This record gives sequence, C-alpha cells and structure tokens, in this order.
Amino acid sequence: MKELLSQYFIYWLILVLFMIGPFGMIYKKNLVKKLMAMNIMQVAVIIFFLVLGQKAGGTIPIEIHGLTGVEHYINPLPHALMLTAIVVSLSTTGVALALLLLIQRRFGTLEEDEMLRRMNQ
Amino acid sequence: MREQLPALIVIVPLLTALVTPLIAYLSAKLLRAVVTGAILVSNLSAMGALLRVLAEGPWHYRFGGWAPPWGIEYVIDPLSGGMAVLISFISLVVAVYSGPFLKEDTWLRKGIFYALYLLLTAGLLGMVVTGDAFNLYVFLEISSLAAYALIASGGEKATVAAFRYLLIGTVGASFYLLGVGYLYSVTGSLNMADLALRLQPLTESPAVMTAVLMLLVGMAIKMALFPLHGWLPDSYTYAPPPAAAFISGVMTKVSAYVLLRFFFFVFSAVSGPVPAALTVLGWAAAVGIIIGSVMAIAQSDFRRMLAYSSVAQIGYIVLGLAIGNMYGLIGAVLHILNHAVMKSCLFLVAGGVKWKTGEHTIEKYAALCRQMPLTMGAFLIAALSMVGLPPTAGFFSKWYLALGAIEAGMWPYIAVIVLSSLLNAVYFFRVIEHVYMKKAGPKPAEASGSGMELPAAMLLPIVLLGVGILVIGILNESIVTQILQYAIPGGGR
Amino acid sequence: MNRRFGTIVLGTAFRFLVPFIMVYGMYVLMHGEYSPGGGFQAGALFGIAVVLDRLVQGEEAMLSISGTKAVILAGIGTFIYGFIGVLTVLLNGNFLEYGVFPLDMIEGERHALGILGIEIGVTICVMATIIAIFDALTRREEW
Amino acid sequence: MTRFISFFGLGLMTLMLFITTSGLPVLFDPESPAALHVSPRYIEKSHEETGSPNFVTAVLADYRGYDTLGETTVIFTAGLATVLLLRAARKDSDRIPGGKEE
Repeated sequence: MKELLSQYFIYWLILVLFMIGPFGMIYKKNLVKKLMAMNIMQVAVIIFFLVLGQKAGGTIPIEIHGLTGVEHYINPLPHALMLTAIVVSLSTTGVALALLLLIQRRFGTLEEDEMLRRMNQ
Repeated sequence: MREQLPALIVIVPLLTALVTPLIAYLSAKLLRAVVTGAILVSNLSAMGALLRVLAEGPWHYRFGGWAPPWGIEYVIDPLSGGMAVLISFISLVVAVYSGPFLKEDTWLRKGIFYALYLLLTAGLLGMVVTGDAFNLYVFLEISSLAAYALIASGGEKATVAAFRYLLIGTVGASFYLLGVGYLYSVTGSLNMADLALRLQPLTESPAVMTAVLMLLVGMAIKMALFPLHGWLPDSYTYAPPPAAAFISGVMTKVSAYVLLRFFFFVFSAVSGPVPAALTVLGWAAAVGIIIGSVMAIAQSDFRRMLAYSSVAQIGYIVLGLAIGNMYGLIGAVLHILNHAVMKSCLFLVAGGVKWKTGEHTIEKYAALCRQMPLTMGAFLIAALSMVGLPPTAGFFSKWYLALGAIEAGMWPYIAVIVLSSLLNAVYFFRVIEHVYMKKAGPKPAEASGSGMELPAAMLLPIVLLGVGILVIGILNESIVTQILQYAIPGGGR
Repeated sequence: MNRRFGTIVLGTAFRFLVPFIMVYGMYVLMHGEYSPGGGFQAGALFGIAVVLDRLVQGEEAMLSISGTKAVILAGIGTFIYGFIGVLTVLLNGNFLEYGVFPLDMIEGERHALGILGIEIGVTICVMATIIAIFDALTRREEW
Repeated sequence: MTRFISFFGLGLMTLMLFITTSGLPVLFDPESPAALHVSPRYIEKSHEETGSPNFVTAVLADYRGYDTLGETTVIFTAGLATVLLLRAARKDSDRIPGGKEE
C-alpha cells in the first residue's frame, strides 16, 4: 500500500481536482462557482503534464555549463506545452469574466435559477 | 511557393485576422474585400493541395523544418484535404453573406467581427490539417474562443448561451487535453502518426483505455452528441445569423472529424477498448437521432428547430463511425459534407427571412413563397435533402449508412434511420406547408419597395448552396469514387 | 478607470516603480533564452506597468493607450510573429524555419535571432491585450 | 432524475479513472516513455541547433514555434472577444440593420 501511495498518489490528487470540474459544473448553481470549477479542472490538467515531465534526480531544464546527459535535466516538453495551456486557460477565463460582467449588467444576478426566471419573463 | 500550400491554407486567414482591426480602422470599405480574398486564397490552396494529394498520396509539411516527432507537421490526405476545402468554401460563402448584416456597425465592431470570423475559420482549418495532437488542442481553443465571442455578440440571451457553451466547451477541451496527456505518458510522443505506431503494442494498457474514454467524452461534448448536447440549442438559436450559419455548418463536424481521425487512424489497431467505445457511441447516436428529431417537432422557432435537427444529424455521422465498415465510413464522411452544406443553407435562409420579416417563428413563414421565391426554393431543396429524398444530397449519405448497417447486420440502426427520416419529414413538411400552402396572413404582401427579395450579397450564397445540394446529390457517385474512397481508412493509396 | 485613486504617497511611489518594472520586463524579454522568462512574462510585466500607471494616475497617465488602439496593437504584435514566418517562407524555407536567414552566422545564432524576433512580437501582443482587457473592464460611461 | 443519472455517470467515471492510474508510468520515473522517446533530443541538441541553453524556450519558440503562434493568437482572440463584448456591443443587438422593425 505504501509503495502504491508513493508511486501513484499525485495522480489520484490530480484526478480528484480534475473531477471537481464536471461535478461543480452540474451541482453548483452560481455562475462564478461554475467558472471556478472549470479553472480547477484546467489547473489539474496542467499539473498532470508537469508531473509527467518530472524525473528523479533531474534539475531545471536550463543547460548548466559542463553538465551534459539526458538524465540530469527534467523533460522540457511538458513545460513548453503547459505554458501554452496556461495561456489558453487565462484567455478562456478572461472571456468568461467578460461574459459574466455582461450577464450581471443585463440580468442583475449571477444565480442560475434566478437568471433563468428573469430571462423567461 | 508550391511546396508551401499546406501552410497557406491556415496561415493566410490567420495572419489576415491579425491585421483586420487595423484595416477596419484605416478603411472599412476595403475590409470585406480583404476578408473574402483571404478566405478565397485559403480555399484555392486547399483545392490545390487536395488535387496534388489525390494524384501523389499524402503530403507532409514540416513547420520550422523539424522532423515530425520533434516538430509539428501538417498532414494533408484526401480526408483532411477534402475537409479543408469544405470548411473554407462554407466560410467563403458565409463571409459574402455577412456583409449586409454589418453595414450599419462601427468600424470597431465590424473589424472585430471579421477578425473573429477569420480566426474561427483558421482554427477549424488548423484542426483539420494538423498531424499533431497538441497543435490540434491549440487550434481547437482558437476556434472555440472565437465561436464563444461570435455567439455572445447576438444579444442578451446569447450572452447566457455563450457562457454556458464556454463552460461546457472548456470542460470538453480539458477532457481532450487530459486524454492527450495519458497518451503522452505511455508513448512519449504527440505526433499522430508516431502515436499510432507506438500505441500498437499498448492496446491493452489501462492508460490507453482511459485516453480513449477521455477523447471520446471531450469530442462528444464538442460535437453535441446526444446526452451532452445541452449547450447547442440556445447557442445556435441566439447567435447572429452569419455566425450561426457558419458555426452550425462546420463546427460540430470538425469535432466529429477529430473523433474519426483518432479512432480510425491513431487507434487503428482495432483490439482493446476502441470497439467497445464505438458500440457505446453508436447507441448514444441512435438515441440522439430519435430524441433530436422529436424535440425538433416540438419547436415553434425555426432556428431552434434547426438546432435540434443538428443534434439528430450529428447522430448520423457518429452512427456511420460506429458501423465502422467501408460503407458506414463513406456514409459518415459524405454526411459531414452534405450536412454542412444543408444546415448552412437552412440557417442562411433563416437569416434571410429574419432580414425580410423580422420574425423567426414558423407561423410567420406563411406564404413566403410569393415574397421570396428564390430563397424559398433553396429552402425547399435543403429541406427535402434533410428528409432524404432521392435527387438531393441527403438521400445518398443515408443510403450508404443503411448499406453499411445491412452489411454489418445492425438492424436496429436501419430502423433508426428509417424512423428518423419520417420524423424529419414531419417537421420539415410542417414548414413547407406554411411556406407554400398557407394563405398569407392578415397583412397582405405590400409589394415591397426594393425590387429584390434580398440584397444580392445574401441571395447569391443561399442560391449557391441550394444548387450545391443538388450538384452534390447528382455527382455523389464521382465524389465517392474519386475522393471519399481514398479518404476512409483502409481505402488509401 | 478615469479617476485617479492614488494619494500623493501612492502616486510618487508608483512613479518610481513603473520604470523599474519596464526595465525588468526588458530584461526578461532579452534574457528569456538563458533563464526562465520570455515574451509572455515580459509582455505581462509591460502590461502591468501601463495598468499600474493608469490606476494611479487616472486620466493624466503618461502611458495612456485606449482599448481600441490596444486591440490593433495586439494584432500587429502577433503579426510580427507571423511575419517572421512569412519571411522564412519567402526565403525558400518552411514556415518559421529560422535557419534560412541569409546572415553570416552559425546555425544556432540565426535561430536565436529568430527566437528573439518572435518574442518581441509576443511581448507586444500580450502587453496590448492586457491593456485592452483592462480598458474594456473598467470603462463604464458607454453603458 | 437527470441529476441522479449524471452523478452516477460521473461517479463511475471517477472510479474508472482511479483504477486505471496503474497504467500510468510511476511518478518521477527517469525511464518513463515520455523521458525516453522525444525529449532527449531537446536536451542534447537544442543548444547546438537553436542557440538557446534554455530548453523550454527552445521547444516553445523553435521546435514547436507554430504552437506558440497559435497561443499568441489565442491571447489576441481573448482580447478581441473582451473588447467586442464590453466596448463594441450594440445597444439593441437583437435588431438587424436594414431589416424591418419587429
């Protein structure tokens, strides 16, 4: 059990974080909370990739003079990919906040039930 | 320059989009010509690439000159080339159509609308031609963000619809990215061809099974497959007409294409979890076809009816994938083509009617055949094609699907196809009846002043797509034997 | 945000801070190849410098760019990136193949030059987008 | 009812995800496929090939430079979207110019 924990436990943590996304999307009625659930989900994916890039005994992926060899540096590819993913996540959040601002101005609420009621009036 | 054609398909609309706000600021008149020109160049490049691919086999383009597993490559094969031609063509038609809708806007709104429109086009094209799983995600997000913004610009209710679409769409994209992460963790590669190679010994691995599930859920959300279609009706209903026509025409189909690409090219070794996933997909699609059609009957808003019909139609495409033999796949790909043209045409008609009468409810379509004969002619063709009557395009894709289902011995699917055709007939004949049979309401058609039924820029695309449906229907055999036969897996050269 | 909310202390402090942030942004941009950093981070720093200035100085901000102009600038920034790619295509290379620049350098240096070029484009885009979003979120009089 | 079904589905999915973690490489394994297949070239050759001792920058801006163009475009798209929604919205955006009044 202890071995299993040391080998996989971060994955479990990431999956819990990841599943917060869909669960929050369904069971939270406040739009801001839904947005937060979405963000947590994206962060979980980012952590997942970064964990994949990690190596025991590796240092940051910037060349140190005199230190050559693949095993001394952690995998740079997930880091590069996740820089992109972070930016995507930031952009999505920005657009979502702009939409929330509009919804707040037009309907005066961010609670989903209340909003739907006012929309159908 | 000829060697650069695959890059031009995406780069030209992308780079034009970047300077579109500047062009709008300098000269709003030039704007439409530039935008249309950029999409035209993209369309011509796609056609050129497709022709060469049909003659010489798949074409690989390396970005930055780096060899595939390390760099990003574009792969044009008959399937992706054909999709690129389709997307850029629909985009071109809708770009022409969108002109009158933006006439009275400020330069800022015009510029941003066209920039987002070009970004949406470039994003979808990039998703289709790329050979790299992560590059696909980046372009997926470009197209999605542009689509959210375009939908949200349609008014009050559209904002809510766009926000919901944003949340659900991002969940879908996250699922896709996590799926790619699982694949990366067991193979160490992101290139699709390389992935296919390195997945062969791993088909029984639980991580691959999870990856299949993740990609399935992610793309099912993005293409609004039945239990996950919640975002679609509102988005399509409240989006501004040009955006609705383009988004409804191609966006969900591109996700279906991605699913096809992954399931039949990347996970091409057919052992392991893929057949099980396809079976689940098939049943979801079958239920979705019936429920989408039934919901469409219940609607009184024309656009909402079309939106529910989209849920049903995406089911056909997935059904073809689930059948999985040659006829099934041909039917699926042919239906991607047909449905893109038909649904765009119908949404263009809806926008035209809104322009003329300011109404969207089906009741107000009464006796429109006098006021707008050409538009309603195109509508009639598109509607008959949706129902699936023989000379039109829609018949042939259903025919191939049915052939595939018979060959695979999947009788329930045939029942679903026949039943849904009847349901389609019910809701489309209701509209046709209003258009052609009903007397005009209390308000007599006051011989409207402007001689044309619609501005030429709007009428032309509608008629073009209407004729296109007939042409595809008549030429379907040569399309299948010349292009699609090589496009589906196992039929290539 | 048209009204300044800074008191005299805040105003003076930030007037000192803003140039330093900009210099730091420049450093992050130029040094991105050798240490953590690069276009995005530098763009964020530049954007923050402008936003801080706007927050503290209000209307009198020296670095005032309106949101609509910022959008155009963001497009141009990204276009610089794309244009370097187009340049490599015109020089008979593939898109973004920096090795084809006709310069008398070793391969690595030509690539480094290309990287610096695209990082400048990214910096401009990120900076302008931050300003545009800030401007859109804070301007209310049109409503 | 729908809530119950979705809860059930999501719960099932979570369970499956937990079970299938055993297929993933062990944490921080220097021998994992990701560490052995594509990335070694970036670590060994990038200084020579791209002139950048920072491997992440080399991958981001050179080997996968096209992704970064897409990424920059995403930011630009977000800026456009925000300005469109908050600065350039029509007051009466349901109406279509030129079309008849409702």
